[in-house]
Amino acid sequence: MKVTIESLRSDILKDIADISGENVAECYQCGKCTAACPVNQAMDILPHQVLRLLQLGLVDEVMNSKTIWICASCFTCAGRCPRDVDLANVMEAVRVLLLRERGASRIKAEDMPEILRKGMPEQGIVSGFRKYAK
Amino acid sequence: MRYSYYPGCTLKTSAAVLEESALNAAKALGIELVEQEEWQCCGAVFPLATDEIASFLSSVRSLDAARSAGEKLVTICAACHHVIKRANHVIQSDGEVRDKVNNYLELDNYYSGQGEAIHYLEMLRDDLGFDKLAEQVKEPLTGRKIAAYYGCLLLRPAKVMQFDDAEDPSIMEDYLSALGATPVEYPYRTECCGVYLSVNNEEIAAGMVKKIINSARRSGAEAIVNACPLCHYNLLELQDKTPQGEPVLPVYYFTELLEEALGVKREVEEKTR
Amino acid sequence: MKNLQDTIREIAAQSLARGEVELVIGWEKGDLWWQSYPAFIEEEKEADRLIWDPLCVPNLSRYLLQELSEMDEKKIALFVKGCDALAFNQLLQDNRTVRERVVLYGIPCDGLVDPSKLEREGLDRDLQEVERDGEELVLKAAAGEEKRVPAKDYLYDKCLTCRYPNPVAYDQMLGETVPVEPEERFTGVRKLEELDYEDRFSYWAEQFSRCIRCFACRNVCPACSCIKCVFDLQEPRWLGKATEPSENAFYHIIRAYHVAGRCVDCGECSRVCPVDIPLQELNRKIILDINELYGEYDAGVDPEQEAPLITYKTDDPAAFTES
Amino acid sequence: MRRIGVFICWCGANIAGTVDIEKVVEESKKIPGVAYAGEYRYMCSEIGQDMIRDTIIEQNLDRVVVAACSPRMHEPTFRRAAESAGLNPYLVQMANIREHCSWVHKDEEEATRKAVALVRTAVAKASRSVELFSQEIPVERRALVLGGGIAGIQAALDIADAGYEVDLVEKSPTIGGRMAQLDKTFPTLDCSACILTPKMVDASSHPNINLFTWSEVEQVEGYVGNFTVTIRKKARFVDEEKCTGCGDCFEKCPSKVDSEFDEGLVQRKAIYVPFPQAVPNVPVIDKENCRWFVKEKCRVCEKVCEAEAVDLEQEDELLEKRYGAVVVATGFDVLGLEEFGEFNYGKHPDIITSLEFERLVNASGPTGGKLLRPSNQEPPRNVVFVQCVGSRDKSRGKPYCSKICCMYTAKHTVLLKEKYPQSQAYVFYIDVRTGGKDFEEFHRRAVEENDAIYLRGQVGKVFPEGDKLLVEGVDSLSGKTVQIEADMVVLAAAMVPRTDAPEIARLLTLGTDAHSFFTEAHPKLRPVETHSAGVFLAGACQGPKDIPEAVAQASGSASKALGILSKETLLSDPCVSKVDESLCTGCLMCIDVCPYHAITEKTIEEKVHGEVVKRVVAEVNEAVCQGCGACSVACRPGAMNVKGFSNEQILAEVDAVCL
Amino acid sequence: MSVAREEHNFEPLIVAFCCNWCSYAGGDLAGTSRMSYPPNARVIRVPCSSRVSPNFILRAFQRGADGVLVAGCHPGDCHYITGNYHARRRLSILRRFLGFMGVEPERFEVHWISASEGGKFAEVMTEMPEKIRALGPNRKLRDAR
Repeated sequence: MKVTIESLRSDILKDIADISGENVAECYQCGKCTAACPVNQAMDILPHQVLRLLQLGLVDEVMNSKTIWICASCFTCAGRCPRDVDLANVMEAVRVLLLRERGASRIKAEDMPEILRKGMPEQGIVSGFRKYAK
Repeated sequence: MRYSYYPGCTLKTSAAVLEESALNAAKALGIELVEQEEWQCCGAVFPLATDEIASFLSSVRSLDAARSAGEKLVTICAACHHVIKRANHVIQSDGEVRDKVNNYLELDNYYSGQGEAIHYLEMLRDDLGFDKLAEQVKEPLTGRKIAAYYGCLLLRPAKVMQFDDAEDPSIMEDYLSALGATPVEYPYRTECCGVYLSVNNEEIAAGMVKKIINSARRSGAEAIVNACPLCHYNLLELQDKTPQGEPVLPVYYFTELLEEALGVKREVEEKTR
Repeated sequence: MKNLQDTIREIAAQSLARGEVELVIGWEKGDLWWQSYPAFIEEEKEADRLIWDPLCVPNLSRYLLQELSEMDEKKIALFVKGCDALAFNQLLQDNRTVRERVVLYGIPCDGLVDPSKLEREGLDRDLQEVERDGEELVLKAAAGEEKRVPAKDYLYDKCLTCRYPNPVAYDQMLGETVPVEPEERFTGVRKLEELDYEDRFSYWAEQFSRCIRCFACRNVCPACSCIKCVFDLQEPRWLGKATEPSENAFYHIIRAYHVAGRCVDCGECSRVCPVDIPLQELNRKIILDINELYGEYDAGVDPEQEAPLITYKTDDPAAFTES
Repeated sequence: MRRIGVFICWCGANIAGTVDIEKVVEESKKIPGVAYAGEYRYMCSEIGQDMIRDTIIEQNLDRVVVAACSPRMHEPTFRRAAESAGLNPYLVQMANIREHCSWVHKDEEEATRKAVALVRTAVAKASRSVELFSQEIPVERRALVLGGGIAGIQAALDIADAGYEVDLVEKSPTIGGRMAQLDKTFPTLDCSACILTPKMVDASSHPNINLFTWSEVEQVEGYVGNFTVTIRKKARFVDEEKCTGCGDCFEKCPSKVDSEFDEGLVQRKAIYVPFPQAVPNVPVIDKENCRWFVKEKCRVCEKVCEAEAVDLEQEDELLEKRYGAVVVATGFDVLGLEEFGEFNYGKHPDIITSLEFERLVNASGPTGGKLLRPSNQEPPRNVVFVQCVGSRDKSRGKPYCSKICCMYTAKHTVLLKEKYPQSQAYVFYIDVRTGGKDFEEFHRRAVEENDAIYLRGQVGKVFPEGDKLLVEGVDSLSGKTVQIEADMVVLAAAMVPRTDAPEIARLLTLGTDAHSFFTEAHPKLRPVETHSAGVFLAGACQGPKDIPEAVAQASGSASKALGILSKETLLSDPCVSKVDESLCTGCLMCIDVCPYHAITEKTIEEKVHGEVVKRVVAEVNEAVCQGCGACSVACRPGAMNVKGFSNEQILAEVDAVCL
Repeated sequence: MSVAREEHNFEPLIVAFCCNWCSYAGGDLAGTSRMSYPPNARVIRVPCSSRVSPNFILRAFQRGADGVLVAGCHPGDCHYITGNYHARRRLSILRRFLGFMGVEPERFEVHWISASEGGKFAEVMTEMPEKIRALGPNRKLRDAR
């Protein structure tokens, strides 16, 4: 991988910082977030690696990961972080940027009948759409 | 005791039993929960992106209405409580957002976070008192081993929610004890159930649910209670089934047990649960 | 009233005759109808110069400052009204007088006449003497005419709010004590506080603009008893000599601050001001705040009590976040 | 006209990087009274100081302004430089254009403008400066050491060995402190007790050391060279003279409470000696838990004591003592872990802190050094150590590094392996910090020879699963999450100051940081001194430290204290109050506001209009006055003034700063 | 006037009396921590907040200060034991009195800043100019000559 001054100072990193309100430089990679994460086993990159990749300006690797869509915003990582970095906010910022810019909704209208058939409560449907579509 | 009450979408539809049992029990306890005249969906998830202010508006409207009525705002659904409480916190701590929201809403009085959002359980613990609750129990749930499932939304982030010790909570166990039941503590009681992952990542959510359910069962639980329609759905639908197709561990809303213990249990059609 | 004046003369003569004191300080009639001067009586036979009437306003305690140091070790008799006694106690607290060397004769005071109030209504024409008779003043003109008016309408404002008309310090009290029925004294302060900051400033700027730096307020004040005033120093030069608005304000603010917690609220500053600056309001504002923040305190009542600005409590409130 | 010299320091790029030095020099030359203005790269260097000295002489300067760093940093340096040129040191003023200017402002133009203003202000102050001279004050040649841990013991021994009397005051019943609780010490694995106990005995038998255990300082008055301290000697209820140390009393005592010394792993009696090697080896009755004091029944100890040493009527004693210097060595505590629910500490007996582990491996500990699982008294096989529990954690714990955990954990893995060669240690760490002599080598030994597995990452959750503890963590180096079934989990909880540190700070007017560690006078150059003259710091009360550092600082403190005790008199700071008797009105309000009782009244005679009169004025005892200036503001006529911070100087500063 | 005084581009001048032991040291810490704050305030070092005479404060206003700050150790932490307790009374009375004279209270602030509170020092140094900027230049008590 190539780390360059351009990638370290890219606009998208600034957007992530602005939208999330978090400074990824505060992370010292102790891994507490990963250790605490209840869905870590399903992730392709681990929570602390998300922060590390962002520290190195490797935004694409984060954006193309499964991890950001697996994060359930359960805030366990945020509550235990010794550096007060709210990783849930960072994950959300990356998701939001993708959804806004590429319009790449993860749920489509045609999925609805199946979701409704399962008896999913309204809260689940709304939150799913809020998290996965724009 | 009189409160403004915010129901939320799900309690009016698929989780009707949660609302009905909560209101029924409140009535029995002499607590008046007055449904707000105009409420809108809270948005179900709190907007973590700092630039999504529009999602606060319905919360602030309800908070402001409760403040004007001079009442605390009670919610029963964990998700609604989470969103409203956090929205209030943002209004209290972020002047810029506060101004924007006020400009948009054009309320009679500037709203700066004076309203107080509490969850039904907090109402029982802090305003009524679990000791007073215990006194009103007519049919104690003696001998029933119940696991409390907290999930995420009530507890975290702890600095904002201030619901209980986020790592080692006790409010639901104390609640169960007040009802006469034997609370079962198990390691995964504060772990996430997968929430909306069940919409399109069902497998992952199922793995999370099984961890929770099996941990509770291994600790001797006969049933599990929760306070969130989505947790309820996940815990019920995604857990293992007996050969007869029954869930291996029954799942209840916390208020259902309350009704029962207070001796005001209604006959409920199974499918509304 | 005449009775009390006779008593005063009698006592003055006696104490000089017996050698109890070598000087008696009282009041004597001035050149004009409204004037009374401090009288320094050293001979028994001069005691008849002394008077007592509702115009005996000068505060005699302050004259001790100079008399005591000049008459080393000698004793002085002093007549004190309520406000004079407070002043005496304040001087005592400030180590500016010696209790043992002073014999205090207390005079209960039912208020003094403000000549300007009589002048305003033209009642001063041909006036020679003013006497108090119960709730009335008897105005005696040169031609022997007498006119009676309600006393209350013609007393000094400061007397209407007086809380200690009966002396708090005396060796012997002359006459009957008078009832204490003060009007609210902070009305003026509160009224000014209703103004916004700009209007308050304009108000005071206008008042101070009249100040001619005559120092009468300082010279009459029983709490302003320094041997050399800080404003008279050449080095460091705290304050210029010009009557420039900011310097005038500086002077009055610091003077009020210097008497903070020590002002006995006698109102002499306002009375003597030749340009009628309501100086007493400045002192009263500070009294009000001290009372509110650090507990009620009346300077001059008990010389043993610690003044509020030289003590503290660890949990004192602060006024640093108020706006 | 004054001849003021202005010397402007670049401080390398620290000042020159933001402030246009040339411009400041140029502007300084325009200030009335300035006869010379120059600059140099490092004014505090020898060359810089020489430049000041030489310029004073060459230019015949009568006042000096140095625009550089904070006067709290280098004022003494530049005063000395001026003195070497024959100028009174108090004619030097500093303009702080570094901490208060170049370091906090980014814009060069703004910073330069402010620097010029600060120089102008300092020039104004300097031009009103006058020569000041110190006074001699007598020294009480005895020392007080607060805290009887290894730092306090060392400080006391050093001072006593130099021939001065020391009172060593310890809050608990015995000296020894934290070191007495430890088993071995890193990286040499010396037995802690073996090296500590002789020192404890030395301290108790030294003719110059008076031991006051079970005692606390209640009040401190005075100033360097002359402190008056009230010590509360708490009732021990056992006569130290009569007690033979037989131990019958605590054998028979019926009340049990958790042992502080054993970190609550076992219980002690209400009458107890914390540990067998305690000094003094005299029991003490803990009133809160003694049946007699709680229920007025029992007195068993009294009955069984053949020496008749138990005295239940004993009362606290208040002793007033005088000292010339004080060494504070109050030590540390371990952070409470209530906020860290994910570790389940306190909910399972096999989840312990490192200090508890220390007791468990200790031969004098509750298991006789056998290291058994508290839950079932079986040897552990898998032991998980978690580093940084509450350290480096600004969210729920403390933001600082506790410094000693990396090393004692390495030690613990080695001790574990020594006891049970079949066992396995796992260490979750964020960074391993081994800055110290032989530290890195020791850590490598733990990994390479003792098979400790170091996992780089934190633990998310610890919970009981069957009779094991399930540990869920991460190893960030492999990028894998890790589950370990452990028999014991050891948490390296953060080091914090003693809970009464703020109270001690108040008594001695010490500064503390945000965590209540005492603040040293300068982080680099005055590491054992405090801002309270005559009070020195030793050990972990000042910040996390290991034993050799605590001992070194103790000896440093002792030598600083000796620097005071070795003199019969001290030179006072001349920047204190003085009275202008001609202005003093004698109201004596200054006496009421003086915190040091430094002002008294006196009667003077003076001529007024040809007559001699007496009057009262205030008088300042310059040795006692500390120069706060509270009196100067209480003084209406301006008779009371503070030398070095005089009315003239401050007014000149105000005028100049507003120009 | 070294700070821009024009109405349209008004930069307030603040005179800050800081006690040597706490607030001045807190200012030093803000510096060593490389915090950043605007240059409006100029510090005059005094031994203790109890050394700050109302005369100094008035003099500052007279000579053109737009605001005056007094900063000392937190009550209870005074290096001179009780100095700031006296300052608290004196300056509370003065602050109200200046308000009575028509001077906006925002122009005279008192803060307790310990030696370890570099952050607070920087915060006060940032916030006070902002408040005063909103009020505009001070003309009250100012020597117009």
